[in-house]
Amino acid sequence: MYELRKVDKKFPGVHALKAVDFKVNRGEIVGLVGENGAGKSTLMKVIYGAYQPDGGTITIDGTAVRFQNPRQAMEHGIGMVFQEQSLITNLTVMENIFLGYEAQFVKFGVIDWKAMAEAARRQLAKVKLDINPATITSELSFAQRQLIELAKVLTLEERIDGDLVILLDEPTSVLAKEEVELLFKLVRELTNRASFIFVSHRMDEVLDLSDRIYVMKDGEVVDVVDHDAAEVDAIQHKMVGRDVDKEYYREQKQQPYGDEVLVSFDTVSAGNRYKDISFDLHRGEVLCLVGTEGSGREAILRTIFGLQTPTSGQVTIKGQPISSFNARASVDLGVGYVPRERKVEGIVAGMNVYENMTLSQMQNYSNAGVLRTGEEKSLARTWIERLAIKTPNENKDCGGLSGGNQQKVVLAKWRSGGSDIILLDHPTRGLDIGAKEDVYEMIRAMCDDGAGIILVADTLEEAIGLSHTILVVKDGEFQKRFDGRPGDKPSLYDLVHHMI
Amino acid sequence: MTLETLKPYLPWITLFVLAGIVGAANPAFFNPVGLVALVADITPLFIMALGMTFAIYIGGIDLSVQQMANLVTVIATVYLAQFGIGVAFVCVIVGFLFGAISGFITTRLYVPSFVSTLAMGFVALSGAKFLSGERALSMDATLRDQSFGWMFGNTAGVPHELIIAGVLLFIAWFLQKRTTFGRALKAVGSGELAAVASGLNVDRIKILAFAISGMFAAIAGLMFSVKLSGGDANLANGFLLLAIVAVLVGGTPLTGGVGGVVNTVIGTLIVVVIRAGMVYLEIDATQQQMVFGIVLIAAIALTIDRSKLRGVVK
Amino acid sequence: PGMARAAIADPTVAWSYRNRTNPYWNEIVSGGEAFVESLGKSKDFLTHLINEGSSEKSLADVKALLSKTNGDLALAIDTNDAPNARPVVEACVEAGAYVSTLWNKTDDLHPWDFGDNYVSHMSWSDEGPAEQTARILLDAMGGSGGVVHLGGIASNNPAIERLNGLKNALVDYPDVELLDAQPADWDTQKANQVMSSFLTRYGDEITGVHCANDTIAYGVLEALRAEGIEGMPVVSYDGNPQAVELVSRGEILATVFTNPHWGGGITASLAYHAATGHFKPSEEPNEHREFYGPTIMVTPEDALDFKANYLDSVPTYDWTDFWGPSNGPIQYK
Amino acid sequence: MADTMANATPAARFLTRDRIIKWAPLLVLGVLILLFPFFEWLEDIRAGEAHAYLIDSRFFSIRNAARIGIAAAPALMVAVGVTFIIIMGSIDLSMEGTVSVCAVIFAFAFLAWSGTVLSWAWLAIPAAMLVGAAMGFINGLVHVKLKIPSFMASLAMGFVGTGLALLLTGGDRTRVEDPIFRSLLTERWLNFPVMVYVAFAFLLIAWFIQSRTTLGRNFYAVGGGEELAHASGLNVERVRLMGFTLAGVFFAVGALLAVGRIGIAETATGNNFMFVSITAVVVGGTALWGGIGGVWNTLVGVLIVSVINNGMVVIGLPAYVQDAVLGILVILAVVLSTDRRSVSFVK
Ligand SMILES: Nc1ncnc2c1ncn2[C@@H]1O[C@H](COP(=O)(O)OP(=O)(O)OP(=O)(O)O)[C@@H](O)[C@H]1O
Ligand SMILES: Nc1ncnc2c1ncn2[C@@H]1O[C@H](COP(=O)(O)OP(=O)(O)OP(=O)(O)O)[C@@H](O)[C@H]1O
Ligand SMILES: [Mg+2]
Ligand SMILES: [Mg+2]
Repeated sequence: MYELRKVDKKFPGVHALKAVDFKVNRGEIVGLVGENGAGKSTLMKVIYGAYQPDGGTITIDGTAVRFQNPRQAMEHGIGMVFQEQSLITNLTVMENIFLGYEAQFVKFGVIDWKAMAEAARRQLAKVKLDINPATITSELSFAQRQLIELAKVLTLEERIDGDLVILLDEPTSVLAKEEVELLFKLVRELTNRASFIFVSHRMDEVLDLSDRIYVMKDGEVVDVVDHDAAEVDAIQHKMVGRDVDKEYYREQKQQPYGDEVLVSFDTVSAGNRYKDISFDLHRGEVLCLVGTEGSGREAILRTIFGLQTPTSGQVTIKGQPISSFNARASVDLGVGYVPRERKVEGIVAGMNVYENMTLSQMQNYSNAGVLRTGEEKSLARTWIERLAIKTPNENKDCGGLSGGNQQKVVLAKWRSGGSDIILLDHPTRGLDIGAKEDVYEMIRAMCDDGAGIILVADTLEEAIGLSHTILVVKDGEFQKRFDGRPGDKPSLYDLVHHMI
Repeated sequence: MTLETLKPYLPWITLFVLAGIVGAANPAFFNPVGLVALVADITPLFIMALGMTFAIYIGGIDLSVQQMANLVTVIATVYLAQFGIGVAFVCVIVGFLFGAISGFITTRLYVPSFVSTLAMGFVALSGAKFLSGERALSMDATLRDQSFGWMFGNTAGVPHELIIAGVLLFIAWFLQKRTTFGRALKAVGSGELAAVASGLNVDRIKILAFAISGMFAAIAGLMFSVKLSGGDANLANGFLLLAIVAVLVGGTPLTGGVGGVVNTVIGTLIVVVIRAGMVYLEIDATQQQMVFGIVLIAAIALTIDRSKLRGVVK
Repeated sequence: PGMARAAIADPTVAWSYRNRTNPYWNEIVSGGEAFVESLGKSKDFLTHLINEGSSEKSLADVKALLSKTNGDLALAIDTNDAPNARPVVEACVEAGAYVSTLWNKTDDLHPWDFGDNYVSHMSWSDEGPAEQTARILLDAMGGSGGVVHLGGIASNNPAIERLNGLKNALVDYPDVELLDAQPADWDTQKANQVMSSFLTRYGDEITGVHCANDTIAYGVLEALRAEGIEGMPVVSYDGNPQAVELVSRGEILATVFTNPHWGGGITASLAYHAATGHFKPSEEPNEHREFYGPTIMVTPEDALDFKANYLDSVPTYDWTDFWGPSNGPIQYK
Repeated sequence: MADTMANATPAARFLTRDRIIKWAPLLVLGVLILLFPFFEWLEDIRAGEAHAYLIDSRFFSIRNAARIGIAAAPALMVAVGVTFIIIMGSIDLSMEGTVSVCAVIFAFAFLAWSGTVLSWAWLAIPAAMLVGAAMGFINGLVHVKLKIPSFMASLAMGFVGTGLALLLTGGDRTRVEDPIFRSLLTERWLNFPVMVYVAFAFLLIAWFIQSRTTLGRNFYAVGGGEELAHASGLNVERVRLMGFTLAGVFFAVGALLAVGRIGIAETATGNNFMFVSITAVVVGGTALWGGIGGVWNTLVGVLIVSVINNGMVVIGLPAYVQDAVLGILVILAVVLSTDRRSVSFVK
């Protein structure tokens, strides 16, 4: 019913979609996979009317359409749940759900809040969320917000008579396991009313949910496979263009760690973020913090990086007791931080690749504050090659790189500066398997070089596979410590048991 | 040649188009001596705009510059006899400190620079009123010439004001383009959170940016005071909006991270041309302000590179 | 540059002033226009430079005009701020143009130090007239009570002089207390607010108000009206038509007319006639180059006569009678 | 940035941080209202006069409250107008021009149509509001259609407005003497002049728009996340245009009250409204980055600024320190009413 033919989209310097053919049938769940920068999000935005294609046709039930903006797409039954958080946090839940469509509740120019709340409750019931519709959105968890986004899109059900197409761009990346299951259950239930396009880097989820899977690479659709014929390896091969290592987490490369303690926490607490946390991080060790969202892991990372001052306890970095917490001092001690919000905290959009790479250690590329730009550039070229960063050259604006390549730039920033205490917050979030493999490879390489790594992993499997040591935290309190020698790793169940 | 490739040159094109219009209507405009004088005269405003560029480049704004300059005209006049040329040093330090305080209030107390600098401007104004005894003061002519006569001479036909402007421009440009500080400024302007997460001391950088803005405002005030040979608490009035306009028209948007001091050169020249155009084209007195506003809209519509205004236009 | 031309056949005539939003400056400009019309030219012949309260713009516009006219210029100017007068004069002298200044200049700047090109400076001694209005006020108060003063922009010379006038008068009225003096920046709305704050602070102690000019008085009157206070003695300065109207109704007890129409015309005329060689400034005595303008006290008794003579029908002046109505040489303290 | 936002569940305690921050501007106002009488008290004690605190205060009196009300009413209207714009995360600097144009056109029309409210001349009032709307609309068009940041667009439109007013008046001032119109100032109900009630009525209208209409809520949506709002199908351009238009209407009301207060319409009527109104909005706790605050905050902000201005004269502070005191108090007020936890950085 919904069909794209030979759709093309170009950005300055990037051919993001090349003659893409794409089709969604009634009640179908279509999976969409591809490497970072393959063009998935762009394709979704074209469908959703946020971008206008440069060429090709879009038809709904045989009639050609062309959307100037998202609202027109909505009027044709197309709704989108975004990759990024897309609720407006200063509004209430109900206002978010009906944003742009308040007219139905307006009587004599006045909004009937009761009616809106009532209607919002009905929508929330669809996603099995029992919260007050008048709650301010910023007070909710990310998972709740994701479900509200779905509830919001589902208002199309009432508004549109015909069929719906709902786009889900990486909706699961912030969800916990049960929440993902709930989401999938909902999606399946809704197929009597709507078709779905599902984008995710989690291959198991895509295989689980989709009836058909499109594989994209470099702006082209390289394969379409049916659910029954789908095989992880084959798909990954198509996506990446090569075989993916079976040893996903590089366990055989895991070496025992050394004796030297890099970071030591002695019963450290930070307000209501975390309490009485103690651990030692050694050279060559990957220490993984495991917990549910909001359990305090990120705050621990930010403490080591100097962005969060603890309220009690002693933090020691490389034998030096830390008394004043600031990022500069931590960086000088060799701490590097790869934050979760890559686009806003990881890279500086608007600055080019080499400027981003040297940002944390400009003193090494300057004399008395005057930069030696030539050196910066050659350093950048080395690392672009070493990490296979996809960029035309070192002068390209980092904001224009795809997620995976941005992440590589961030890692290069710390590695090139010789940082040996690396804090990784969800380093593989939103990355495709190809890019993930690169990150895992780099983690191992850094350990071999004698770095210590504290990891907040994207998935539990990742945590188990990569780490020497696992600390489980719950509500900011230490729960349990696991040693993860290769071949003798804790099971998923062990961890989850302590997490919740 | 596409619009894309033209974009970086739009401010220049706007400048030449405007100058062309004025010159076409009245060729006397292109008289080189007149042009040099015209540009030399704008030096204090230009220097102030140059400083303001730093505040805007990090995404802030400095509304205290005019009062800062007012204060400095008074300081310079009152203390010229006592310190001689050393008064310049006093002025610059005062400007730097005031700017730093604004920066401190902005970064550490979380008061938007729009408000903190406005408020610090009031403080400077009070200082100027107090110090001047609320009167217009004048400098002793011989003392002035002894200490600062060099500011307004002429070497090989080039007014010294222009040389001073050029030197300050070079310093500002060098700071912005070639130093770690300039790089840090850009990082703060384009993505403050990422700068923090890269271990930059963002607060210090921002405070410095405001301090530099204050310092340049002080230099502007000092030059103006010497030029007018006096000082009072209102002497530099009229500078503020023009300095902001000069920065923005040059193509440094309020969102920061884009543009820079060279853009401010163009912006200031555009402002000069528009203003001189009023005189050359004999715009009626009652219409001048309106014409200024309309031409300003046209100029800014031409110069700003909308693709670089990341995200939404607010 | 540097040498004065003997004569300029047909100089551009320009007036440079603060802005058009103030009735005082409108009067000044009307005089300038009347003068160019007396030359048989149209009003538009007069070039207007508006500085909007910015010395910087004032100077920049003058320079632009000098460059445009190549120095063939007769300029009448109020430089906005006293320190600005020197660079303006120096620029004109260097370009060979002729300039006459009004109101603002520093005490060390004199026309006779610049040969012919700095033609003249006219100012008003406001201290005396302001003292006179103050005496009228203090008498109306019965020689006792409390008076408040609302001033102009603090560093402005006339603002300072007008307050001094009040202080001089107070010496003879020991029973009157100067309760407070605050600047109201020549602004009606600001005056309104300052006055109502005064009413809070001093309440009934205020028995008279001394205003630095008419626009301030309007704000004061409205503040009094808001409180339903009637008959409070108020005096002002400038003699704007509306103020004269109020004087005739007794709402203001006195204002001082400085004849801005004549001042505006004669300043332009001096510069023009010097430029065309009609007279040679350097041959004139000093009191013809620095002099006070005329002042006329307007009180309820003579307000209607005054209005008929000066406002309803503007007298036709002989613009070559440069010094007739003037008021003697400028005195420096 | 999401991570730095507070996502703690609201505590059950009464004095939560959020509450304190929310009410901080009012607290500041309260402190100021008690502070100025303190100085009066000090002064009288020093002079050896008996002075019962508050009771004998001239500042803390109904009459002075009315004076502050008169001073605040026009500024409040202008500030309310710009509040909507600031909630959207934009800024409007065109108020001085718009106020002048509206005041002048009102006066011209009013006098041309016989000059008393008891005739067709009352139409000059809606006419002025229409003019305000038109000015705001054009301002919005320049901003939205030419994609010029609002700071710049409105600054330039402010020049155009002031210039237009000047062109219309040629620099002259027009008196509006009609006693019925002037009863805005002269007529008092319960000690307060009518203009205070008019301003309050318009404040209620603004509150109604802010909380009960789609447009008002959409301002918050645009301020909270313009791109997200757009992706949700909101016609952001339209909301912006309407916002600037609405602001224009409130500027016009401010102009009417300003004329009502001094009985004069002139090019200078709009002077000084820009910094006063924006300072007031910020002091009241509406964030310059948008999405937070509202018209009640603005009321408190305007009152804070007016109380400071009035109080400084009342306690007899020398003129030359008044600017500095205002500046410092403004900084203090903003410091107290900013939720530092909710912002990751400020520029
Ligand atoms: N607005 C834009 N301007 C310029 N280039 C863009 C823009 N949006 C996307 N691109 C480029 O288009 C290509 C496709 O990007 P897209 O976001 O569609 O990838 P994706 O498959 O969604 O990647 P990811 O898995 O990282 O989300 C990338 O090279 C990206 O850099
Ligand atoms: N800015 C803040 N102010 C106050 N409390 C906060 C703030 N940010 C987070 N918190 C609270 O602190 C605790 C720890 O949060 P944190 O974000 O560090 O968890 P996390 O384990 O890193 O979660 P994630 O799985 O998202 O990485 C949570 O209870 C959270 O609600
Ligand atoms: Mg994507
Ligand atoms: Mg977190």
